[in-house]
Amino acid sequence: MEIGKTIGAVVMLFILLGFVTMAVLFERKVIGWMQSRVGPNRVGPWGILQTVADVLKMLFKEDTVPHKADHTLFKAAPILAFMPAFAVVAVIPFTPSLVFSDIAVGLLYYMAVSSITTIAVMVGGWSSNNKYALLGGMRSAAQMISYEIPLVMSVVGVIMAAGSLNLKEIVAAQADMWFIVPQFLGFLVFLVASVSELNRTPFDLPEAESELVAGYHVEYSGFRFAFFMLAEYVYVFAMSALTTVLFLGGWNPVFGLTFIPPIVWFVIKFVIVVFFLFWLRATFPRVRMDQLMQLGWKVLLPLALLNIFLSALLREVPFIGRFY
Amino acid sequence: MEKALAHIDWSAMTPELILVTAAALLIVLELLLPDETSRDWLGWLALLAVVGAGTYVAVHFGAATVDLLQGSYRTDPVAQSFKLVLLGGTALILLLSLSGGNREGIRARGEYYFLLLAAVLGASVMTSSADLVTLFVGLELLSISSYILAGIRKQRTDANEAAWKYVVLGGVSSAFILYGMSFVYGLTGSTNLFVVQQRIVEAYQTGYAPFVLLSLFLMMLGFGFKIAAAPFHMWAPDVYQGSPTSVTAFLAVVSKTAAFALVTRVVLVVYLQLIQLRVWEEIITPLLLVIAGASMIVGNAVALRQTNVKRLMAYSGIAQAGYVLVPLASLGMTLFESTLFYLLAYLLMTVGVFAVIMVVERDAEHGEFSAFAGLYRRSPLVALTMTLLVLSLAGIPVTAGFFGKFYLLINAIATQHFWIAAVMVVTTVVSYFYYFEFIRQMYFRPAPKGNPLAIPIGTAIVIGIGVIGTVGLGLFPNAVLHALGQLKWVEVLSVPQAPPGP
Amino acid sequence: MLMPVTSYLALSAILFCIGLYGVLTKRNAVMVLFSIELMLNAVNVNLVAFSKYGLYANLTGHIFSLFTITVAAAEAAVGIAILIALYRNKATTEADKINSMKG
Amino acid sequence: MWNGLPTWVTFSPILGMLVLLFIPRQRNRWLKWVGMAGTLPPLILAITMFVLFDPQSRGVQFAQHVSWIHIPIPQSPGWKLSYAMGADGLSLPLVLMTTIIAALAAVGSMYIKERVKSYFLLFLLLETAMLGVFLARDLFLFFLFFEVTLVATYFLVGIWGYMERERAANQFLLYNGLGSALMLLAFGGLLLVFGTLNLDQLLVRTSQLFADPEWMQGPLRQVIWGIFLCILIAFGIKLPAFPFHTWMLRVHVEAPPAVVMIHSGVLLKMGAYGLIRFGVDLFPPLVQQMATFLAVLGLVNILYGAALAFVQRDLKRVLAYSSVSHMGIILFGIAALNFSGLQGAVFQAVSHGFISALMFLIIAVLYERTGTTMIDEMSGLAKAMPVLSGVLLAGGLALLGLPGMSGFVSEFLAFLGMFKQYPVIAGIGALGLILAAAYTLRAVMAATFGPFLDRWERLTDTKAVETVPMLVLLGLIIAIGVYPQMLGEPMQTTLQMIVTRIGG
Amino acid sequence: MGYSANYVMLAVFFLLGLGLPLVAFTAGSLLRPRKPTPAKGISYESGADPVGDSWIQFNVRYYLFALLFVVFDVETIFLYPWATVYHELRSGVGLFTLVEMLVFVLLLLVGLCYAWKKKVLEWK
Repeated sequence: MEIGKTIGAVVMLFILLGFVTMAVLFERKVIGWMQSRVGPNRVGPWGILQTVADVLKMLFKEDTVPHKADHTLFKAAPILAFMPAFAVVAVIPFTPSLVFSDIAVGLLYYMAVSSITTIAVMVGGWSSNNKYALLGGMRSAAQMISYEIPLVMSVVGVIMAAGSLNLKEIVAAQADMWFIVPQFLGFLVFLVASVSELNRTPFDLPEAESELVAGYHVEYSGFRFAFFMLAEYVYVFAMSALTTVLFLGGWNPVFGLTFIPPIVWFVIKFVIVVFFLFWLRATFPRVRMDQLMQLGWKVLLPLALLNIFLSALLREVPFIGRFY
Repeated sequence: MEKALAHIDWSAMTPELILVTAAALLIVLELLLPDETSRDWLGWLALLAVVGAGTYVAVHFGAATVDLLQGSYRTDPVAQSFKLVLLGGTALILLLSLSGGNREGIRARGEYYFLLLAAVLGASVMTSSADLVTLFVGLELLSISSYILAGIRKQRTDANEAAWKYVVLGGVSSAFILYGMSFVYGLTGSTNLFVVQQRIVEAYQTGYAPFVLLSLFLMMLGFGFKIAAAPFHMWAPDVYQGSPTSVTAFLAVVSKTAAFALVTRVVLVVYLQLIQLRVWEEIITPLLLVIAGASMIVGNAVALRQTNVKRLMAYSGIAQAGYVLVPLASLGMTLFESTLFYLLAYLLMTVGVFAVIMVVERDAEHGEFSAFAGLYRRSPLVALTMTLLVLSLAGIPVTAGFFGKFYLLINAIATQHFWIAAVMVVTTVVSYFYYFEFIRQMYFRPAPKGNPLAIPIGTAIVIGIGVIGTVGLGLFPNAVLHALGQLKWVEVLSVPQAPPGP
Repeated sequence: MLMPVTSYLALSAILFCIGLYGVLTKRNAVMVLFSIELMLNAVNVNLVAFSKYGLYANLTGHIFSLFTITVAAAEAAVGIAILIALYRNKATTEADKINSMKG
Repeated sequence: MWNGLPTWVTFSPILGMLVLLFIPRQRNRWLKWVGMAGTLPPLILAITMFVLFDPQSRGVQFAQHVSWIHIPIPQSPGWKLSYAMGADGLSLPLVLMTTIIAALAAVGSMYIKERVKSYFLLFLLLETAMLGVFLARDLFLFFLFFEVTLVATYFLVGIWGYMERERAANQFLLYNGLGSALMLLAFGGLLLVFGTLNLDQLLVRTSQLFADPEWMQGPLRQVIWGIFLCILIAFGIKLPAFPFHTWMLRVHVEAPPAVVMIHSGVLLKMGAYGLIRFGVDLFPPLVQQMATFLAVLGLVNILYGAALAFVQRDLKRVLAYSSVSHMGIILFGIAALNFSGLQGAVFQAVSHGFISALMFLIIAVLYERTGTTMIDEMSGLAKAMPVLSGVLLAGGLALLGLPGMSGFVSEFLAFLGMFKQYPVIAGIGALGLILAAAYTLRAVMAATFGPFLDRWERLTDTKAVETVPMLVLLGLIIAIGVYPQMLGEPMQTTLQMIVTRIGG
Repeated sequence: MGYSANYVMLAVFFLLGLGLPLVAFTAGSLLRPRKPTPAKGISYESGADPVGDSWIQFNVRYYLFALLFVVFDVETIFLYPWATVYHELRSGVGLFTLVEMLVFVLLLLVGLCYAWKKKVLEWK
């Protein structure tokens, strides 16, 4: 059992790597399509090997570390960024049986572990001893902590309704009604906050090329850089999965179409979320730093608190109450 | 949990509820008010709340002990009497700040009053707690509010420094207290003081004696910081000096009193049963006495070298903390009565002294001793009141300070701890020297200016209450003695009903 | 104490001592704050360990540690706020420069 | 109907204080007159008391007892502190002396030039406190009055003294503070052991305790000894007994003369009073064990004071050291532990009070005119100021114990008592008397006779307002010397009782 | 699946997360060229030579947000357990739970408004 699971974990790792490879390509293709251009199309049929080629290129790149950098931390930062990104996947229930670690405090675990990445970003920015990197790192940290609050608070409504922090039980609680409906406000806040947490457009300020060259990873090259990117895309995976679990009913079928296996339902919903994220990137311009912070504190946080209020109050209303 | 929270008799908590409501109201009003509106009436509101809470306590003084919230909250004699002192002190300090505080460079008036309320709320919770968790939460509410209060003049470097030192050393002391509490919990599996009381003896006898003692030492280390007893007193002088005078008065009076409530309750209740194993006799009493003696010696000796009045008061306060520890340490027969009497006296005289210091400091624009030079020529009445207050601090009849100290001393003699009694009286004599420095300055030195001091009416009232109280308590302490004497102090040490579960 | 708890106690004692050492020796004020946090967290280790392996194991320790965490956060927040004020006035976070009062 | 008398005596100076409060502080003349007048009510009342006092009665007279503070103690009736006043043969002469000296010192205060109002307010406060000390029958009350004298004297020395007044005031405060701290310890102990601080109850209870021959083996032995030693040191400092005398020298030199009159005349006697009242009377068996020590201490005081007085060049210092010497005689009287010894001690207290008051009054007048108190600089005063010089000479004679003056009676009685108990020590002590004659005459002669200095040309002799008090004092000194029974009669019964308690 | 097994899995995930980069870096170091020149070690500053150290004091505003974060983040440690058992409490204790919760969230909101009013939320 244990060994089987461990092998499963290794398989999961490779699935993730595969997902990232495809996701990068998919993203470029989707954006290209939306912006009426072609996207990668040279390497392999339909450009399918483009990402593989990129990774290979990075593998063969010379590894440079700036003389003035703090070497230990500089080298540790990418690892620190990737490790939690992968570790959070452990608690995601893909189907009733396919969950690697079914712990009681799954959601809390996710929130806690995912915030470690903030530290990695700061460490990377700081240890480079480069002004752009430092500024990027600081900004990124400020942004991530600002959005973590609404993110964390937006799911309180879900927890109240499900009465559990276990992700499997949360999914199970959505058998009748996905939480996206009663918790729509929470969902909106969660979505916006999660996009920001992912440092993705329109909230990709830490790596704003026009202002900060490349943000906290200016000095990174080769595989070290690759791991920062990898972490980002693994988070896209994890966050999309979490969104699916928390608000979209996880593996629960729609319209009673139970003959379709749960995993398929999960993947369908998951892909929609991922697509949505790419879509955002193609559509929105980047916001300014001050707008970003104001949105987080002055809009999302009050909304998240309001959502908690509403969740508690609406429960007292007849008929609707049972969904809360 | 079955005993629904809603069905609890909340009326016992009225003082705290008044305070918390007022505090919440205050901060909301502060939010809603335009910036340019005067915040003074918020202060009056705070005063009203404190007086209201105090009146409630006073009216129910001597009422039977009530246990609430599964025994974590109780209104026993310690709670009642300490609360009265705390609320009285806060009321005086609020009055003081209302009449003169806005000239002390405190810009955030609304927050100032709010923080005072929050602090006294914490203190009040502390006195009423019979559970380590609530005790700790109360303590921290008081401490954290005090940290901010100490640094509320944020545009001044000395205030920043004072607050910084306070927060760092306060944090360390909290950590020590908590560390000690964690062992208490580990040994007894409960945070309820009375459950702990019963189980700790068993733990002591079954081979965990070192841990029991460790918990005591760690907590005493932390408490030492909170009551500013030597050798954990380092923060006090800087904090007293850097804080606005009204806040210094608050720290000197309310914080210290609350900390004594904490020490008394925890040390006494938790470790009381160990008396049958001679632990008190052999370890706890000597430990506390050494702290007390060190405080007296260090406080009084270092005070001799001070030139800044508030620093001097800090060291004086350290010495006074030593005196007040004596009854607890010696487990004297009038432990509670004498401690409370002295704290009450200390409240009156200290608030009075700080009120005078505030006026003088503002007039001279500095806080050195020379600010008092020739005060007698300028304002004889102020000088006279200050003299009485200082004499009381020095423990000279016919003041409350004298009688209080005599009362404390008797505990030491009665329990045959002669050496601490000797230290007490000898250091008291040493203290004459620096307390009389006020008198030397006021009467023996020429005045740099001729004009009389301007004293706002509120400050005058506070000084008046301080002096009248000090002399009155010194001459006719009977009323207070009887009020304290009629309380059933035994209830403090044991639960009246069956002890609650873990 | 029961065997399993000893190692936790040792861990927390070590953490506590490191924190204390940091408070006493670190020159940077932020580090001092961190050290205090470390001390408080050492307590949490203790509490949680006792809550499972104490003489009377129960959940109270967990609840206590929740309060500890909150209080630690509040304390850190106040500490940082004071530090910001100090920095604005003095442009330093070196702890040994925060020392203008003597006596 | 006379039961309130001690209270009236004690608090009558407050009348003067009240009047003073309503006089503007610039009106120096008025203030001085009112201040002086303020000392009259206590004087009159004290004389009344003296007259009404029944010398035969064994109890406390004019006793008054009002319960005051009640300290509740769990499982016991608690402690009661009371406002108890009353006079007996021991306090009566001292009260009378206090009022007389205070009145005369008020006259001597006319040289005070600045802050007259505060001066007299404090002066009268001091008088109240002193009277309270002698009349209190409750130890707690006694202590309160005792401490008030301390504070008032501190101010009087610190504000109106000479150059080094602050140091003198501080030293005074520290020594006496220490003394009263020990006293407080002792009283606290008494309260705990005997459950009361009322003097009459204490007398009964200590007798009961000491009547039990087993008490020395009892657990109380150490405590009682501790209490006794504290009392001994506390009043030893006040007296002052060697080696606690340095503060007193400084106060003598630095304080304004009128204050020194009070200080040397009355305040030091509180030490003697305390020793007899709380040392001898409460702890007879303990005093007996300490008697030899006290006698030796007295001897040291006598010889040390006399020897040092001999080499002083400042008249004030001569008198200060002579006070040390004379206090040794009081110690002698106490150590003798017999009737004549105790009588001598009380006589000495009163007599020395008058004599030193006289001497310092003279010094006040002298200093006012010459601006100096150095013996060498005063040479030849007799020519310029015959009256003053005459009084000075008379005072000097009183000081050295010339028969026919009060000093002789007291010294005679004290030495008589001493010779009965410790002939050798008394013999050596007698040396001090010879020395006293030597240093007194040397100082007085050098100051008054000797070559006349030109700068004294324009000196005027004493005015009536100065002469009268001097003559009054001198008259009293001679009166006691000639007719000691005046003083001896009232105290006879009380002292007899004390001696009975001692078992002598 | 046992209680501890779940946590073992978490450890496995962490180890894998640590292992992959390590393996990748090791593989990279075998494959990639290594020709260091001094110029390669210079920090990047848009082509110009870098001036001074960049380990400077952070801007104070970052601390302000850190402070806010600490405060609000810690509130959630009370919100989560409370939210988890909310239903049980609600049926056990009654409306009091609701009121209590509203008060708690309201206090959070007041805190937020307070920071807002004091212009802490402005990014300058």
